[in-house]
Amino acid sequence: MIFDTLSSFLGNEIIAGIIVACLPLFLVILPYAIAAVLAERKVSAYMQDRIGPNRTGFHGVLQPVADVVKLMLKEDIVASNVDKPLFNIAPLLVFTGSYAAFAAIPFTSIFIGTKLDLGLIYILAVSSFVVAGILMGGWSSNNKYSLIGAMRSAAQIISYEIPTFLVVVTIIIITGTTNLTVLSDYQTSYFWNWMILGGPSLGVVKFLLIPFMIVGFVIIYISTLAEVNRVPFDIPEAESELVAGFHTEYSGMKFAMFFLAEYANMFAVSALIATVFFGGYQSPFGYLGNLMGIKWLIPLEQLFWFSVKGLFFVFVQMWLRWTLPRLRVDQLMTVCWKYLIPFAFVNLLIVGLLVVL
Amino acid sequence: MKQYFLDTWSSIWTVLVGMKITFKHLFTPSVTIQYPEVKVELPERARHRLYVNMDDCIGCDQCARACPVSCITIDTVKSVAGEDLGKTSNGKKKVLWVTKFDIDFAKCCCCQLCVFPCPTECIKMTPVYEFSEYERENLIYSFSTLTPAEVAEKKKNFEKAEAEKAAAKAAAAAAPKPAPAAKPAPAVSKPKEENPNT
Amino acid sequence: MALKTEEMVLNMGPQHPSTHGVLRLQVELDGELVIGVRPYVGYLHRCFEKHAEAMTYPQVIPYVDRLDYLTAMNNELSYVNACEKLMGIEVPERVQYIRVIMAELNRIASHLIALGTYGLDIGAFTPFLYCFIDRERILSLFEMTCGARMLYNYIWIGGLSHDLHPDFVRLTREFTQQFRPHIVSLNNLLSYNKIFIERTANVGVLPLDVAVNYGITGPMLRASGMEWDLRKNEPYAVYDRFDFDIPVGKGTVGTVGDCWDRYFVRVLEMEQSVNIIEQALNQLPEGDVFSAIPKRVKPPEGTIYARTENPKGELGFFIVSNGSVNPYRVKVRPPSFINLAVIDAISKGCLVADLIAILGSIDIVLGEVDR
Amino acid sequence: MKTPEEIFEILKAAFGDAIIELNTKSPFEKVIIADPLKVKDISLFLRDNEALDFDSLVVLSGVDDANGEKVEEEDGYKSIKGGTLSIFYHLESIALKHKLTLKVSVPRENGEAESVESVWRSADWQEREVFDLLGIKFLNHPDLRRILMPEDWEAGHPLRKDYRNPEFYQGMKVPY
Repeated sequence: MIFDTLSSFLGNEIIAGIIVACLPLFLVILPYAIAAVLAERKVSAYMQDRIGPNRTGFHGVLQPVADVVKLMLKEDIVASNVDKPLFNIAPLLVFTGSYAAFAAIPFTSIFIGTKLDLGLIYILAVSSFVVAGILMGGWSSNNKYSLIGAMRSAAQIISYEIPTFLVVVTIIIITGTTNLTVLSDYQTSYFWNWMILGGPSLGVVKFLLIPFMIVGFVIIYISTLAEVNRVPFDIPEAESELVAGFHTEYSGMKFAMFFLAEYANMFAVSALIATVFFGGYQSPFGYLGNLMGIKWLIPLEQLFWFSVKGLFFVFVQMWLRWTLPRLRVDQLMTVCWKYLIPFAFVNLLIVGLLVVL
Repeated sequence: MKQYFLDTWSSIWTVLVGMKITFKHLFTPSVTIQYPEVKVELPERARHRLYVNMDDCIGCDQCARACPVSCITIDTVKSVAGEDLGKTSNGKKKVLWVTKFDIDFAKCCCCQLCVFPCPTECIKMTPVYEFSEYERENLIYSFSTLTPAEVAEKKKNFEKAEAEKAAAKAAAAAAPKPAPAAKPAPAVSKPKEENPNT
Repeated sequence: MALKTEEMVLNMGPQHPSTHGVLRLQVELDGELVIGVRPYVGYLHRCFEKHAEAMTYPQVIPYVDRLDYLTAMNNELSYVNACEKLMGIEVPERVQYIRVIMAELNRIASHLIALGTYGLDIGAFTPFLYCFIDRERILSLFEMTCGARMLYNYIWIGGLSHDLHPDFVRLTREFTQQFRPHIVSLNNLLSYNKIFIERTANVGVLPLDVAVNYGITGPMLRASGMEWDLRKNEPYAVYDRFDFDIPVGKGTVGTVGDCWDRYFVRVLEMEQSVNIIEQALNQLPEGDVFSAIPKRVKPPEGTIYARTENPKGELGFFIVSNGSVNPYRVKVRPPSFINLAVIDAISKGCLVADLIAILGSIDIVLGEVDR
Repeated sequence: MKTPEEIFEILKAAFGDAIIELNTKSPFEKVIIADPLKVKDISLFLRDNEALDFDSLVVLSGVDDANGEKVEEEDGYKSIKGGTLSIFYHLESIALKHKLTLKVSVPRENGEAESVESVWRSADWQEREVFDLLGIKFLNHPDLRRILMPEDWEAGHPLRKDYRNPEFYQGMKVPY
């Protein structure tokens, strides 16, 4: 929709395409990443009875800016004996993976990169692109810690794709669509219509679905947590064992790319969960714009609710990070293969049966 | 099988318990002290930088000997008869010119062992803890109140007195039974505070 | 045709987040499996024993502080205990009680660091800072008493450098009361956390016979199931007057002598220390703390080995006196040094992450390992 | 529970000349002096004899006796020639609650003692430490390297009373 407007305004599809492609970066990812970096530090600080950064600007609001400036001014160290092409391309690849996911995320009913019919599957597919970058970075660094970290990461991300996908399939069975906009619209604008509460269809099935939806939500939350390498599944970075894991040898902007990708990924998966289970951009209580008859207010409200839901899940990710210890690599696999996947399968079967009934 | 579900449940439950604890801490006031603006009030026994009150120091070298890291160096010159060095605050008469009293705070380990043997309680720990420097040499604090010129003068006086004493001794040894009144000391006495520089 | 593989040698440290200082572990890895560990120590060697030969007996005390800098009070108590036995000094009761209170407070402080950093090794950052909040309060109590927060030089041969501050008893009582709930909260946050248990239970099991053969002492030995505590077995100071238990590892969530047991024994010991402190505060007699300090420390000729229970294990001083004011030889039996030697034996066949867990559960301080 | 005298009698009966004397000079502990080249057998006996049962080596410490002849070198530095270095073994039986101090003396130059590492594993690092700081060689020790000092420290063994600092270590001036 934005693309159509812009291309007719500029008269050039390519320029319009580039501008539209950049929009999520400048409108969403950068401001969000800056806020998230600050939020992470503040959340951790308050959870640990500290204050956190508070020297740069009011309560440290300029801290991320200072961080970015510091990272940009930092010397870009490339250790000797690294595999240079791979070493340089790895952070880009990681960032591309998480950035591409934003193309299909419906921020509002009108602001979406592309209304892909396969949106749900596209996000999952493209965000595991990250693993190639991590593996490249870890391998090319010529560092044993990086190598171990990268190996762990590859195994982890690939394994946790499965439970994520099984839960997504559960949703697809109920809704019959993988288009995220359609999925959001399906859960109309009241919270009892959210998928976590059984979806909008009335009747006994809705109430029967609720516990299984909650189980599905827990499973997908845990497995996406693992996919974005957050505690308790941050074993690729595991700073107490592997120093910094796959990005041990990176510094300056290349490190910033990994960092940005991590935060972007966090939001991407949170947004996915919000869309799938919590009504996406839909308001939980109906729209003020509808009530007051101001049509242009609705997209803004939608953006607000979407951000609130997405950021809440990001906050929970941070909350978990500052609460939990880290799993061991074999336990990570145990959790995935022995707990999450069986539960997800059983869940899938029961939901399928319920839907058929 | 039962164990399997128990494990699953206990994992989720203990995670939630932990989350509750950290969530509570989100609202407890922070314990951080904003250092340069806010400073902790140190207790009166706090031991940080040493301070020497040179008016009371008698140059007995006891603190230097007590120091386990040898960070105190003291040089003294004996006063010659007739020089009045004054008294310490607890009434001890001073007999030594303390020409050098250096404490190297780069070495000092703040163990307080030098404070206790001091007979006049002139060396003590103070709660001053901000005295970092860019150069190590600047951490050597010189407490002696005498200027180099004065030190040289005192040394000269002492050597002169020694020489005269030795001469008198030699004279006494040479003369079989000399009169004991041949003390030359009063001859060198002169106004002490007459410093040409000031 | 079998693929040719070879082991990877990973140098962990001397600069590494989890080696608790400058320790180098040369780890032989097969994938993530640890085949062998070879610790290299000595990066922090400061010649304590050589220094001590050049010092007088009281001058050694500031150096003793710096052995295990987290438990300076206990180190002082141990050294002073040896010197007093050597000289045959009877110490006033009040001094003994104050020493016990200080040593136990410092034991809590040391265990708090051990537990906090253990959480850090496992990946939980927050408990570490909660532990530090309590530790800071203990350090403030010390600062109020003797003016220093870490290296106290407080316990002297025959006495103490200062009497207690008038507010000390009140503030310590306040602390002990508020500290008990914090232990419960720490347990809920970390000790009973399923992930933490999974990470530590059945990991690095140290059987009792191996422990004894390796000379392991302190919480590590107790975690392997032996009720061995010098405070009970060979009471020094006035430890025989207090009622406390020796916590031992029971294998509650795994095997006896695993990492979780070693961790949890320390938690239980903190509770016992709080008990001891409260009893000591109640019994604290009046008196002069300076009366028995000798003017000149010049012990008779002879050799003595005296030991006390440090938070890390048995800290002993073997002093050879030749009758002069300087000790002829001061040999330390550093608990961390001897406990660390066991790491190769108990970490074979575990994963890299377990190696960190095992190292953390040994609770070493490199200041003491290297001296 | 056995007194040092009883233990001395038992050992004397079992080993004869390898047990040299019971030294009671120190008022705080009685020391059994043994032969440094038989100390492993004695240790094994002490550990495995049911009446003794010394299952733990508490501490193993080396001491420079400095009882040799003091020789002044050209630059005025006094070094010690001859005499002995000693090793003290403080043993303890956890079950029987008795203690023992064993001492062996080895010559200062090329002193050798038997390693007790195979008897009590805790001796492993402690023997390395004694080797490092005093220069006593332990026979049959599996891994006798320097432990606290740098591996390439060439200036000798620092805990000897006549140790002198080297002027340079790896091209760096030592008292900086």
